Amino acid sequence: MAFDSLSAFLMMGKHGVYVWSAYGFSALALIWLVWNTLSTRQKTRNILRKRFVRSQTR
Amino acid sequence: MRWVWFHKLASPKWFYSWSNFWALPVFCFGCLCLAIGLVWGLAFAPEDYQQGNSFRIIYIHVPVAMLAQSCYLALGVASFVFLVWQMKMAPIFIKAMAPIGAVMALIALVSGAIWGKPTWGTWWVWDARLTSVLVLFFLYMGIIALQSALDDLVLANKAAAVISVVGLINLPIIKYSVVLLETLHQGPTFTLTKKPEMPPEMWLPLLCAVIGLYSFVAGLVLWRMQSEILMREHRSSWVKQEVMENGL
Amino acid sequence: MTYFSFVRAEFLVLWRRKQDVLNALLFFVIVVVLFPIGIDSSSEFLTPAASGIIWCATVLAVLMAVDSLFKEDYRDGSLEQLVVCGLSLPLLILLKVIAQWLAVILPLLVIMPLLGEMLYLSSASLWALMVTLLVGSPSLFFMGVIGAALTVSIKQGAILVMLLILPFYLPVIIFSTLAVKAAQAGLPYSGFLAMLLAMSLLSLVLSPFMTAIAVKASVN
Amino acid sequence: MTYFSFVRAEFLVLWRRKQDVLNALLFFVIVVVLFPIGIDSSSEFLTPAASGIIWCATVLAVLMAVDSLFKEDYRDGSLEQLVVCGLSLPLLILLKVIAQWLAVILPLLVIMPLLGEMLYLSSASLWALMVTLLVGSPSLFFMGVIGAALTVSIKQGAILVMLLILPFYLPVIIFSTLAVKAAQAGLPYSGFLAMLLAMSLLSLVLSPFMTAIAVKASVN
Amino acid sequence: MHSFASLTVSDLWIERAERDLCKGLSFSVQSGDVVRILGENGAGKSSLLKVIVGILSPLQGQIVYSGEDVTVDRRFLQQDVIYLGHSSGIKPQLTVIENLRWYCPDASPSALHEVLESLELIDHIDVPVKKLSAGQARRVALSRLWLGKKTLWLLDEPFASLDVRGVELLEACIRQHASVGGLVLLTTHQDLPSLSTRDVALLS
Amino acid sequence: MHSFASLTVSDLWIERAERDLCKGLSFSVQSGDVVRILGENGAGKSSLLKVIVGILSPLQGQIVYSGEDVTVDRRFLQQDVIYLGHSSGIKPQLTVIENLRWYCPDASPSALHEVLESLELIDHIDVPVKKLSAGQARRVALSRLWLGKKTLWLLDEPFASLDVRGVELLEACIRQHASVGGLVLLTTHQDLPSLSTRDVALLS
Ligand code: HEM
Ligand SMILES: Nc1ncnc2c1ncn2[C@@H]1O[C@H](COP(=O)(O)OP(=O)(O)OP(=O)(O)O)[C@@H](O)[C@H]1O
Ligand SMILES: Nc1ncnc2c1ncn2[C@@H]1O[C@H](COP(=O)(O)OP(=O)(O)OP(=O)(O)O)[C@@H](O)[C@H]1O
Ligand SMILES: [Mg+2]
Ligand SMILES: [Mg+2]
Repeated sequence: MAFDSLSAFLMMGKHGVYVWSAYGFSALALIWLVWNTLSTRQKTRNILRKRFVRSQTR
Repeated sequence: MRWVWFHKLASPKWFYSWSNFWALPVFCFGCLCLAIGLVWGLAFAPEDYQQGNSFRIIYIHVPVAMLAQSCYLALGVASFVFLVWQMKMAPIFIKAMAPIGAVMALIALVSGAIWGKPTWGTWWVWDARLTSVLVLFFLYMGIIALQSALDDLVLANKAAAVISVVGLINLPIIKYSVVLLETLHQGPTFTLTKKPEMPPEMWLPLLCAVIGLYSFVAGLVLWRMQSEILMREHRSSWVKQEVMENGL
Repeated sequence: MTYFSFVRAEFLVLWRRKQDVLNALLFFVIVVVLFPIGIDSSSEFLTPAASGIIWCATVLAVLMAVDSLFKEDYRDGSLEQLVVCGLSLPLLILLKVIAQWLAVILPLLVIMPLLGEMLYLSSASLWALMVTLLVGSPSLFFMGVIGAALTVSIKQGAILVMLLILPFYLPVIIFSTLAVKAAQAGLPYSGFLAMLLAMSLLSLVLSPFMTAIAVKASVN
Repeated sequence: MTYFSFVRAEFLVLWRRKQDVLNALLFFVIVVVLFPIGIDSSSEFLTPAASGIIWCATVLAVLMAVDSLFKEDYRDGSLEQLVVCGLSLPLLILLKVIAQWLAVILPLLVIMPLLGEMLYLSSASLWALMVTLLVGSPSLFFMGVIGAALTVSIKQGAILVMLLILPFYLPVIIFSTLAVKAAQAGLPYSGFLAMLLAMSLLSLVLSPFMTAIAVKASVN
Repeated sequence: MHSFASLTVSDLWIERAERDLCKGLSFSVQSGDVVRILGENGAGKSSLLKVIVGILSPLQGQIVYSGEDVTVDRRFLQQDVIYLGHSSGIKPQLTVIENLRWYCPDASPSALHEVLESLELIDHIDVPVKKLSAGQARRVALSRLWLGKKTLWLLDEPFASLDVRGVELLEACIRQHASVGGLVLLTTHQDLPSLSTRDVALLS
Repeated sequence: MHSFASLTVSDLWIERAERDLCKGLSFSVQSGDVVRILGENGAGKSSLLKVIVGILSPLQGQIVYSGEDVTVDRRFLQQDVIYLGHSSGIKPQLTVIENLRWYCPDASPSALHEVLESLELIDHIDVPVKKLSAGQARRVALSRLWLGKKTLWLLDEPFASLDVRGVELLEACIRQHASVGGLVLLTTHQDLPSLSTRDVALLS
């Protein structure tokens, strides 16, 4: 462990803002990417399912 | 036959079931590796004697910057394959890859800019590396914009492939040309020929994060390609079976 | 249709629109003039910036010209006809681009000395600038048509073309302004010229084929 | 057709083309980036030139947007329909321009801080720049549409519009850059803003009528 | 039911590309009339319709609509007209239903659906018009006729690119409009004997 | 006199906007045939012509022209074809005569004049096409048929916006072409009983 305490870890010397904002942004972007991927996956399936059901009932 | 796997890859159905098996493990392995690398780098790696703790941004910055470039390379190669051999999977790959690459370039830009403030004293400088990543981001956005502007599938496939191949040829030229502008950014850490100059407890977590992010992106690409395959092959019976019978 | 009648029709259309050629020139001049007015008109600012300003304006003018290259042909259906006429599409495209290049760049070179004077450019660097324009601008056209062909079926495509193509123009701009800067400092600049020439030739060879693929995909 | 359904259709078309709005933004950014790369990337050059560069890029983006405002409507015949629908043509034009202004300028204001940072602009002058954009850009649009309406029936009109309209834009550019320079020097700049506002209001009042005349003359 | 309307054109001269068209044409039509304008290619049929609706100005002559002289200011006429030119005035990026809502904001959803049903466009209701075939796009433009409540219809070759069924539908619609007091001026090169109550011939 | 030519289309499927068109269409035509493609609006007539000439690619099927399989590479066919789509492929800035010279550089001036004379365009020979009426512009596009020496004609609604005289002229021209060994595929919604030797029906 390079830090003595949790608060020191959060402060990162005097660079806490920079480090955590960089990581925060990166995390948000990566999470968005994952969410977007999974939701398109789900959406495609739903669209296709609806389409198949419709073509069956006709 | 040595080329059987290649021909199999070209078959959407085979690819779908193959990726169905691999996507989740690859993605999970990527998440795990990335998490280990980041926690290790953030909490355990020693402080840099020059930059202090701000250097810890490296553990996200470098993997992401590497991915931004690798994604484009993959995109360009796939486009070339498509234009020459008309391989059906290639445009699906391009469609899946472009947004990921764009996000990677964006994170590289943002994390780099944030890192620049404490080390260089400014968010942005017009330096070779930075500028070429910015251009890379524009290239990605161009491909995405083109694909979304063209609602004709055949045209969109060809168009994205053409523009990424041209980009592939041009990327080295762009890189070379911006190098002629002055530079602030440091050189590569990992090279094949030399040992890294950093101590191992600094670069090991970095390596871990890099491998993790590659794997993470691979998983995502497989998933994205799956959605695209389903949409494009919707008239074939296996898609119908897949969608109607398998839950997720 | 033969290659010859195609070229004749191209030049006829250009001739019918000679006003447009003049307009492109004036547009170029106005963009160049925008800078002294909008930013700073002292020679300390203008002399070093001149070649960059002129190249930026050229790039914009080329993009505007290139964007409309296939648009009209697409709309009136003559692009379809080019695809199905049985002649080699890449060759037709090459001819078309060359005609357009002549119509846009030659007049621009003619008024360059004037602009150079207005931007306080020394005659040595003016020469360098003109040579870079002559050698570098073909690559602008050849790269630009790829984008133009890709977006021909999109109504409001001008901006998309610029978005797609401008990143590719950066090296050309950089090499050219470096060449002019070298000339200004009295250094040799043939290396940069060689780079520009190489890019022009490369794009001349590759672009017609890429563009043909794009055109074929666009008419449907 | 009613005013309401007209506005709804306008926004629908804009929404269908939301990608275009993003593209316009990216185009703007790329044009701005052209300058540091093509001319000089040192802060001694960029800081004083920033406001001029951004205004020049804005002017180009506005001209591109304005040029295509009536083009498509002309081509598919819906401009004819606007003329003969019995509603007030100037009012329809006003609504159309406002919709377009919202779609182009608002996103631009949002990314302005980023660009300011990249061009090493101080935060005081960044604010001044944004205010001049907000106050001055309506006049760009209102003057631009007159030109766009005049040239709507000409195929390759983009360049002609620019040519017609750019001279009228010069005062706007000059006042804006003066305002930003004053802000950079810590001087008051509300006088310039008042001028910009006056120009915007004047053009808002006059332009729809002029444009209506031009549109009527163009459809035939 | 429309209130009584009439259109009188007297001594009309139109100049187009330095040629005189119409050359003193005069005619008068009123509620219930379906008038076919006849003439060769280039005789000036489209130009005549454009002059009546106010897109072009005549060189000379007078146009009176329902007792009001609209030669100079065409607004009174424009409030009561549907004009369909060679180009259809449909936005290709918008879907079929969006285009209709644009032109006929007051029409109820059920009315819209009914019309699209009868025009066989109901399957394409959410397709952008640029992805329709020529005849389908024409049908979208024509659907205004079923929905709008205007008296005077000026139709320039409305039957172009319609199939047999489409022509039948449109004929029926035009006849129905005339029977409730509407007034239709149209140009066509097709031979539709039972359609028009009156012809106006343009010589060239 | 054209040498013997034949066109065979077998098991053709076309995909357009996620809908299947043609659905396994097969037909075969040869020199001397005038074939009318019938179908409702949106049946896929224009798409079929575009596939044959190579503007679109089929989903599945085979196209053979004069014994050569052109499904993948349409060049052999393209050297021998005149295709006229919904839009006419005429440059509006160029004058009538310039447009003709563009398409038919080998035609002698006297041949050009003769054709323009018979199409009643001779007065407009130096007028830019954008200043012509719809039917006149159509005639300019069609004049290629009189001048070109190609065997296979693919015509998409060639009679649109032509007046009675124009229709007659074009009909005669098509019949003449077939009689010297030409091969004509056309779509039309008009009822021209004596024109075609054979019909191909597209179901939708
Ligand atoms: C927006 C700003 C920045 C961008 C776009 C950027 C971009 C890049 C790129 C493209 C790489 C190469 C990755 C690879 O392929 O190996 C990289 C690596 C690196 N960057 Fe940045 N960078 C930025 C700012 C910074 C700053 C401010 C620092 C710290 C002072 C920094 C430190 C590093 C380091 C140490 C590497 C690793 C070198 C290597 O292993 O290749 N970067 N960056
Ligand atoms: N550009 C396009 N993009 C996508 N789909 C299209 C396009 N053009 C037509 N379609 C679709 O293809 C189908 C067939 O169109 P096509 O133009 O071939 O019909 P057509 O038989 O020529 O009809 P018409 O008689 O109206 O000309 C239509 O249902 C339409 O929805
Ligand atoms: N935009 C234009 N500018 C100048 N002249 C035109 C224009 N359009 C048509 N003309 C001229 O006006 C004359 C009449 O054209 P108009 O379009 O009214 O004919 P039309 O009767 O509708 O013919 P068609 O049956 O071919 O549609 C033509 O001879 C043509 O030369
Ligand atoms: Mg007409
Ligand atoms: Mg059709």
